[in-house]
Amino acid sequence: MNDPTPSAPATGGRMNRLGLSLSEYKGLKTTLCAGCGHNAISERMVEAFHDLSIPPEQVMKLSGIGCSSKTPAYFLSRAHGFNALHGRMPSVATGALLANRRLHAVGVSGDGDTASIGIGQFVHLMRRNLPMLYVIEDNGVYGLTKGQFSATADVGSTAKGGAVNRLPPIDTCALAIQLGATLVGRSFSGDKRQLSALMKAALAHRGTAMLDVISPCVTFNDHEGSTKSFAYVKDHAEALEEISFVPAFDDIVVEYAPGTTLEVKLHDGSRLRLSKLEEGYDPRDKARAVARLLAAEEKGEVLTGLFYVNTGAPTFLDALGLADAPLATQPEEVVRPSRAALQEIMVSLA
Amino acid sequence: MNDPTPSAPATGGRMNRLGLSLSEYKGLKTTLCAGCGHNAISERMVEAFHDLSIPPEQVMKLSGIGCSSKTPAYFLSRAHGFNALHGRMPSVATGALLANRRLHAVGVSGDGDTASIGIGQFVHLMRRNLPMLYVIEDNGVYGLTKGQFSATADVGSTAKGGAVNRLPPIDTCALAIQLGATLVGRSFSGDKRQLSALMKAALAHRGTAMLDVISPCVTFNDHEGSTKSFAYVKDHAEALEEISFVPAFDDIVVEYAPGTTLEVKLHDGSRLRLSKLEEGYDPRDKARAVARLLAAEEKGEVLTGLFYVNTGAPTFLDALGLADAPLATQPEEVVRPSRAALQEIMVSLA
Amino acid sequence: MPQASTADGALPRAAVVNDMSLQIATVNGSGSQSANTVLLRALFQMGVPVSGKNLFPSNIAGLPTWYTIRASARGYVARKKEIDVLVAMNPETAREDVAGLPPGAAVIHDAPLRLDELRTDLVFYPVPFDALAAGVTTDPRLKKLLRNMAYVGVVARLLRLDMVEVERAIAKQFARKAKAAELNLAAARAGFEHARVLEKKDPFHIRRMGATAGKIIVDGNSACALGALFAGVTVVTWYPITPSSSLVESLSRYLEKYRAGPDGKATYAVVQAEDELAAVGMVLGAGWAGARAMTATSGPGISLMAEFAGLGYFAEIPAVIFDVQRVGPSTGLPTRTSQGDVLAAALLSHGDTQHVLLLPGTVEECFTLAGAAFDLAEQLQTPIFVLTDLDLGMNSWMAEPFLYPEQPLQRGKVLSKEDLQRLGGFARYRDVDGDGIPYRTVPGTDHPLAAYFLRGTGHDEQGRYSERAEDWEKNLLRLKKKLDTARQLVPAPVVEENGAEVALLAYGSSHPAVAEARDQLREERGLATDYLRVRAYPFSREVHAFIERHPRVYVVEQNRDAQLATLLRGDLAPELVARIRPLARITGLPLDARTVTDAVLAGEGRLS
Amino acid sequence: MPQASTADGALPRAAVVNDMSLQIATVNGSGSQSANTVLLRALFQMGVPVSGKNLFPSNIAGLPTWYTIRASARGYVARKKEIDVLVAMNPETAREDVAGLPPGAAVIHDAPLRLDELRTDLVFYPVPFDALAAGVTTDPRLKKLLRNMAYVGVVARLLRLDMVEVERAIAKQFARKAKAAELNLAAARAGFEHARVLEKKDPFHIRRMGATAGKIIVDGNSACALGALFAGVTVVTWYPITPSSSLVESLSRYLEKYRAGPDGKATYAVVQAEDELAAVGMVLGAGWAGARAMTATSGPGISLMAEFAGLGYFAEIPAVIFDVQRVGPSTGLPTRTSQGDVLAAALLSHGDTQHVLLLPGTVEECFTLAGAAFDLAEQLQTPIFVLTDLDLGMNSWMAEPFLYPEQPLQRGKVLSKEDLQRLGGFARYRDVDGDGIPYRTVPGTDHPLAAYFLRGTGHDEQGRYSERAEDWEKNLLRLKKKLDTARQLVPAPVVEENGAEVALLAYGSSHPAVAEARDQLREERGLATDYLRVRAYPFSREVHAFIERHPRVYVVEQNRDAQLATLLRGDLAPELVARIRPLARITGLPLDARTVTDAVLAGEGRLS
Ligand SMILES: Cc1ncc(C[n+]2csc(CCOP(=O)(O)OP(=O)(O)O)c2C)c(N)n1
Ligand SMILES: Cc1ncc(C[n+]2csc(CCOP(=O)(O)OP(=O)(O)O)c2C)c(N)n1
Ligand code: SF4
Ligand code: SF4
Ligand SMILES: [Mg+2]
Ligand SMILES: [Mg+2]
Repeated sequence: MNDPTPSAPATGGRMNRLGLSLSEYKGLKTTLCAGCGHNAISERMVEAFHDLSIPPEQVMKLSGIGCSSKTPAYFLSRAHGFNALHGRMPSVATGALLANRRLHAVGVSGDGDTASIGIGQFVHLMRRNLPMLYVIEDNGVYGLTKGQFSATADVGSTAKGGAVNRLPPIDTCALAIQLGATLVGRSFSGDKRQLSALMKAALAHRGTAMLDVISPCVTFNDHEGSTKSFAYVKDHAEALEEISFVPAFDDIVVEYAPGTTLEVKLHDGSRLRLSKLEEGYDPRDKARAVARLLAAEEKGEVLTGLFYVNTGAPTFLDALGLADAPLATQPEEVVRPSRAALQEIMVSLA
Repeated sequence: MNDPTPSAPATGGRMNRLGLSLSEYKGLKTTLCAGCGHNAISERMVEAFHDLSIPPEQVMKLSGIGCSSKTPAYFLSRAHGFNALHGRMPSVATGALLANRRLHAVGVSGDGDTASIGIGQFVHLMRRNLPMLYVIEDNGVYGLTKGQFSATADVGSTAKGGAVNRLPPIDTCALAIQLGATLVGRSFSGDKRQLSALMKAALAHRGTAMLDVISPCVTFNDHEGSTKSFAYVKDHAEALEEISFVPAFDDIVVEYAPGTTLEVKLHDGSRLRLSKLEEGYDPRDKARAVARLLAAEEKGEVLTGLFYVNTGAPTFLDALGLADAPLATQPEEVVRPSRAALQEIMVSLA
Repeated sequence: MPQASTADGALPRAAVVNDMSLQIATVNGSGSQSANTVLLRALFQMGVPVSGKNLFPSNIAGLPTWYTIRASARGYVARKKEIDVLVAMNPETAREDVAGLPPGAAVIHDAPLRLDELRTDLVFYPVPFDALAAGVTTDPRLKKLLRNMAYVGVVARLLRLDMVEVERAIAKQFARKAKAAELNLAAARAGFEHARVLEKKDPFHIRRMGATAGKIIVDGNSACALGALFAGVTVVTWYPITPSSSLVESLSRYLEKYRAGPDGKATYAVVQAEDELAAVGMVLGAGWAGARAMTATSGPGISLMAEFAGLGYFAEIPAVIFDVQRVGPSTGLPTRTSQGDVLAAALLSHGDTQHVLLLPGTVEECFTLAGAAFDLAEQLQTPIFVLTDLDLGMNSWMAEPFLYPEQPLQRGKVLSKEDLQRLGGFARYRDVDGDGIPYRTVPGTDHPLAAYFLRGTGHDEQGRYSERAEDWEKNLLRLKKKLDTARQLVPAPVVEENGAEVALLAYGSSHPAVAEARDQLREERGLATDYLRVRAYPFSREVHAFIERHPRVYVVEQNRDAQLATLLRGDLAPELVARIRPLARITGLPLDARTVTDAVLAGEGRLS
Repeated sequence: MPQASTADGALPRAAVVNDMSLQIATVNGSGSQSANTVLLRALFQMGVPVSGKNLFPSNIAGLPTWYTIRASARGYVARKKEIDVLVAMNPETAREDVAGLPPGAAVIHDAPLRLDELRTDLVFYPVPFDALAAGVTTDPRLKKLLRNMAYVGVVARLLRLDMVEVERAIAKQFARKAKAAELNLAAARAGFEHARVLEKKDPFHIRRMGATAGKIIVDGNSACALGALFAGVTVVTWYPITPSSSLVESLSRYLEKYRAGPDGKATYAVVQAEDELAAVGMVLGAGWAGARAMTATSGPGISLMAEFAGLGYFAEIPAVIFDVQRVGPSTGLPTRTSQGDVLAAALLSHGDTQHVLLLPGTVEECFTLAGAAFDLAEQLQTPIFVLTDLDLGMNSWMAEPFLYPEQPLQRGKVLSKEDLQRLGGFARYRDVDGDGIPYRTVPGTDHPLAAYFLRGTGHDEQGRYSERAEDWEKNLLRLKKKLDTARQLVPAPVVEENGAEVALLAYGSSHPAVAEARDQLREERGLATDYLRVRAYPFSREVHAFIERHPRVYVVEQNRDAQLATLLRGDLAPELVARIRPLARITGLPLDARTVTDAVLAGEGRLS
């Protein structure tokens, strides 16, 4: 910011262009389960902001309620945070950006927070193309309330208690593209490289950037239904039948090339088929992006990559014709009309 | 119902198979503006129920809040009605059908009621494939609160007060298809033939049938923006500047062949390009249906017809494994477990 | 008094001068609004105190609507229970309208309605409105419309209005539409001319007086909008709902006109949200981020804001929420007035939540209290609810011109980068000053210690997550202290006291009826009363003190459940509770003085 | 009393027998739940009255958690303020846990924590838990888990529990998992054996007694679920939220087991809605259509239900809403207990809305009042709120086995096809019987006059849309009368009265603490008290009468704002208001007797 000379981004280096080390982008210690996908996403968040040399004080972190929504406490302690209500982060983010358009806003939500209770505010946020990064930490369950299905759970998946989900999942990416979000992608919490790249692209984008990040809940999730899974946990559950025990897992890390498909074995023994968009994919065609997503769903694959981007659309703040300076700090002389103005109005009412 | 012999539907005839005349399907006198598209839809509703010989006592009418949501009072007086809260009809309909799965349910909503405040419940209703007919009487504005934009208003359209809409419209049909509704179509309030056909198909369908019916608000709507329209009203407004005056209009009636496009001139002088699906269109392909809708939108056309139908999907009530008899009337012997059951439970807790 | 230039100069002996209630019965959508405004303005221009109330249905066109103009030399602006002059234009209600009139009332009616056959104790003036309009235009649509301005002319002659003032009012009404002005003028004149044939048989007369000089006419919603405008509001969110919509619509127009920045860009944002949950969520996001933010709604919207209201209270976020009350429960009567959201707003949300309410009683106070709301929100760091209602908000009221606010904006305890430098950090929820109000920072403050993490969960003084019993209790008691601090900051009550034993206590739009009732009680029954008008909750000490001085305090309000009285019972010293006499009524019609007078007399055992 | 077969038979002179509070401090996710249940059950099987309370954090794993078991020969089941025996397994809180103990307490702790260095006035028992677990398994994960069952063995020996009962409890706990039972048994035995080396130096002993014979142990959420099950609930909707989730989860299991229809299909529906607005909307839709429908939630959900609650009240739809209260405002402390939603629920929604509340105070009443709620909802045609809380709902309580309901389901005033035939129609909102309760029909009733149009807007007796002032007022006053009728239908208060001057008034989970406090007051200070436990709002006449008989009534509740006291102040004759002494506290911990005792003594000016 203070240094106009272009320099290579400080990826991996100790200090970024602002002279800040990675640790100055960290947050509090996580209180999530060991191995929870959400933790990996927080780490990528720390790196992305650091590497892009965004001053942490110029960032607003927002979230709803859920394990995922706790994570803004675990990155960028030097940024203001707003842990809002369940499903209602989009409106709060909208208000915050109206107040101060100069700040970066990053919203973190869960699949329950977004696709169940929050789908209404999500739809309208996407439609407005509000300039912010919106991340869904998507595990198909309500982690914090102990494992009920969310609206992104796959048909046929089985909850820890044994219930089977019979409703089709909502594809938040297809939805976002259709509704007007201008950068839409999906990744996997364990895919450092892809997730970092998407996050940085999203932070650089002007408009709503929506990333759906598959992020397994190691404690309650089961991606493929009772037949194929629970392999590992089952053995132990048989032995112990202790529902209050939460085993600690290591993070899953994956790496796979564009255009390929990778089967990931999750902690519970279930499998996830990740399929990465090919190198030459053109993300500017809305209809094609939606079609690809629908097709992947039919094949039972989770398509990842940057599906859609449109850099030309006006953001909500542009459409409103807002002043360049933040509304929050407009001085009294500007926001309180003059004596003459009141006089004029009074005459019109006389 | 009492007559098992198949007979030709009583379209146009005085009496239907139940021996009921059309007037026995009527409702109260409308209190909507003369020429309002919603009135025409109510008329089609009367005909459809009559022609299909559905006993009015076996119907539940539900709605939200808005001019459109008042219309259940204007058809089928002999059916129970539930005029719910703004945007919340889907949940009420869900509960009502859980209580009595034997009844027909028809929900009437507006574009504000559905796409603005109600989009959350709409999304989840579609996803559940609840067996009911859901009609959006879609005029792009909030009629009852005097003409603000709804979330289906076209970009660039101008409100009576002069404000311009800058947000993209939500295509409720594309959304419904993507989310899991199993019969989805669009029509125009003035297209008697098409609308009647769609309604009857919808009433015969088992699953969520969602019809988006373009239904111009003659008092507040302006479909194409300030440049092309307000021709008629403008002159008079110039002369009178009387915002409390609501002129009475006649109903618009259109007829056009499948595969053709028709330009309709609305009361305010604006034009609507209706494009009807061709005769051979196969409505069983989800991805294609969505693609066609996106393409039409790009061309600025309002595609009409039956976009998607899937007769094989289980309804929500099937998925729940509900008893065939209505839950509401299950007898006490069935719903209150035995003394022995309580005894067994108490022993398990001892 | 200026020379009266009415149609006839002399007054009959039994004349009732400048004291009447004129009701125009039409259907909505028939375009009578301009006509009614012209009548109101003509009276106003003649120096006669007026008020105008629109009683309209909850649909767009074709249902009964009544517009009532009260002219009162004594300045009474409450609804008058009796109608003195009826203009009956609506065939559907005409018979019932006529049936409800007191003997001696006058009825101007569309001739084909043949109302004169109904009663013998009224004065009827049949008028062929179609013919009158036909004389002005041939366009059928215009004809329908101009019938309205024709009745203005008829009324003008019958009540002895100065036609010059009617014409001025028409000119003002159609200022930028020459053609419209012309047609309407012609219609009014046609009515005025036609009325020559009518023989005046009723006693109601208007005479010029000088009681409106320098005054304005305005509705409470516009007044609130102006209050917000001059309080420097920057973020406005809303979801349309009657009767609050016009508050934001009016504000939008003023903002467009008066708040373009130096670069021509907007120094404000007005956002139509997808619903009320989003509207208030945006306000809290904006308030947290440092903007002066507001939303406006009515009952159903208040219910939908419950969860966010609790967050705003608990996380201590400035916000201003206007509730233009209509009749509830539920969707209720969307186009009728009430004071039914007092309890809901004061206690909005689950858990131990309490809110600050401001209760303007006049359009002037709509302006000043709307402004005060923004100061209080930032000073107290909490949502402030401004409760008006349909009567105050949408009807037309006379007022003194609003005074320019002399006090600079009070932005409360906000720490800057420099403050943080000096202090070496801060604790977001610490009671540094002993008033329960902590210090805050806003996002974007360029200091590494500026940030805090706002949450609706339990927290310690630093704002860190905490489930500790002591942290919870301490924080909640501080919040209570803060509301106690509010008692001193909110607008004090307005007291009119003269040592009477009987007192009236009221708020909001009940004020005009109570003021008039006090005159009735004194003049008709010799019963002197003292009066306190509450303007805020939590109650200032003055409210308590007033009740201590009065053995019987009638609490007048427009709801069923005596909602403000309930708050009083909860707040008063127990031994004072028995002094409270709830006087709560709800019909959806604005309160009238006679109802109050009768109820007080009944309470005093003096109803004859 | 049966022969005590404890590890050592004889009791030391200063022994404290069957009167202690045992706390196990761990982190959540470490798998201690079974171990704690086994301890609780072993005591229960020994005939000693017990209660178990879990104090857990609002996350899934890794944060401090405390489980407290109280054993009390006198049957006290409230939280005890002091901990007598601590099992310290959590390094993060161990020092603070130890610091909070009263002198003389015993501490069993993981040896490496070296807690014995901290204080000299406590008894420490260091135990090498890792080594004990290692003796049972080599799997590292299992090792971690079995440390828990090892402390059970240690506690058993130190407190002189009968190891046979511990083994029976383990067998019951792992009834269908032979391998798990075996491993756990081994771990418990390892602990029991190891404890031989510990020299007993504390006074706390358990001895067999006979006070639990025939009793059950159950949590309030399960009890509510059973109440609903036996009330014939058919439609259950919910949105997960702590601490209410387990109510519906438990109900689902019971429904699956006991409510398959003759064809094997479900005679019920359980639907996880997308949020609480939808959950309550579904309940109203189902109630309107004739089903017995319910939802369960906690504070934030209650706020979100506000708009629908008003519709339910005004359009008169049966519904049952369970509010398992947690600490608010806002998200607050999701895993802590409170009684903070009383006002919010009683007044939920804008406008003049009032609701019926049921307030069970024991798990037996969770069962009976849950059942009563469904009857009342249909009898009164209105939403009924059943308020419990986290303490009552999620903790373990002893109870007499629930009694089978003898009264048939009360379905209220529903007209059948035949009724309509006979009556020739009906008016949906007419007060036929003078009790304010009208007659209704349900959709699908096969009669041309059965239908009516339900709406949240103003309506006349026929349910037709009406904006008329008289219709509105009449209907609203009838609704008020209906709530007055409710006073006689709701469960009467439970009164224990003996002519004392000082009275206590409480409700819900405050009951055990108040019962114990009354003993303390009488035994320690000779202060006899009378006691009324409120079980419903609106208040029955008995509540008023009781207050009339007592000059000083302490109203005990677990919130900040004295919420029930506020409702009382609003409802009582004004001259009785001064008798109400609010005694409201909120920390998130279940209320303990000492707090009540001290507060009453302070109020009586007798605090030494
Ligand atoms: C209004 C409301 N209802 C319910 C809850 C309880 N609740 C807390 S988190 C949560 C679900 C979280 O799921 P998700 O967003 O997927 O996050 P995850 O924990 O899986 O990361 C729920 C239902 C709440 N806090 N507020
Ligand atoms: C919670 C709530 N907010 C706002 C309103 C006010 N309101 C009534 S109808 C309506 C919009 C109706 O628009 P739409 O659904 O498109 O119906 P239309 O009148 O256009 O047929 C609004 C905002 C309300 N009744 N309830
Ligand atoms: S419960 Fe699941 S989502 Fe929550 S922290 Fe644990 S692993 Fe993550
Ligand atoms: S305002 Fe518009 S939508 Fe409402 S009744 Fe009139 S024409 Fe129809
Ligand atoms: Mg999740
Ligand atoms: Mg509309």
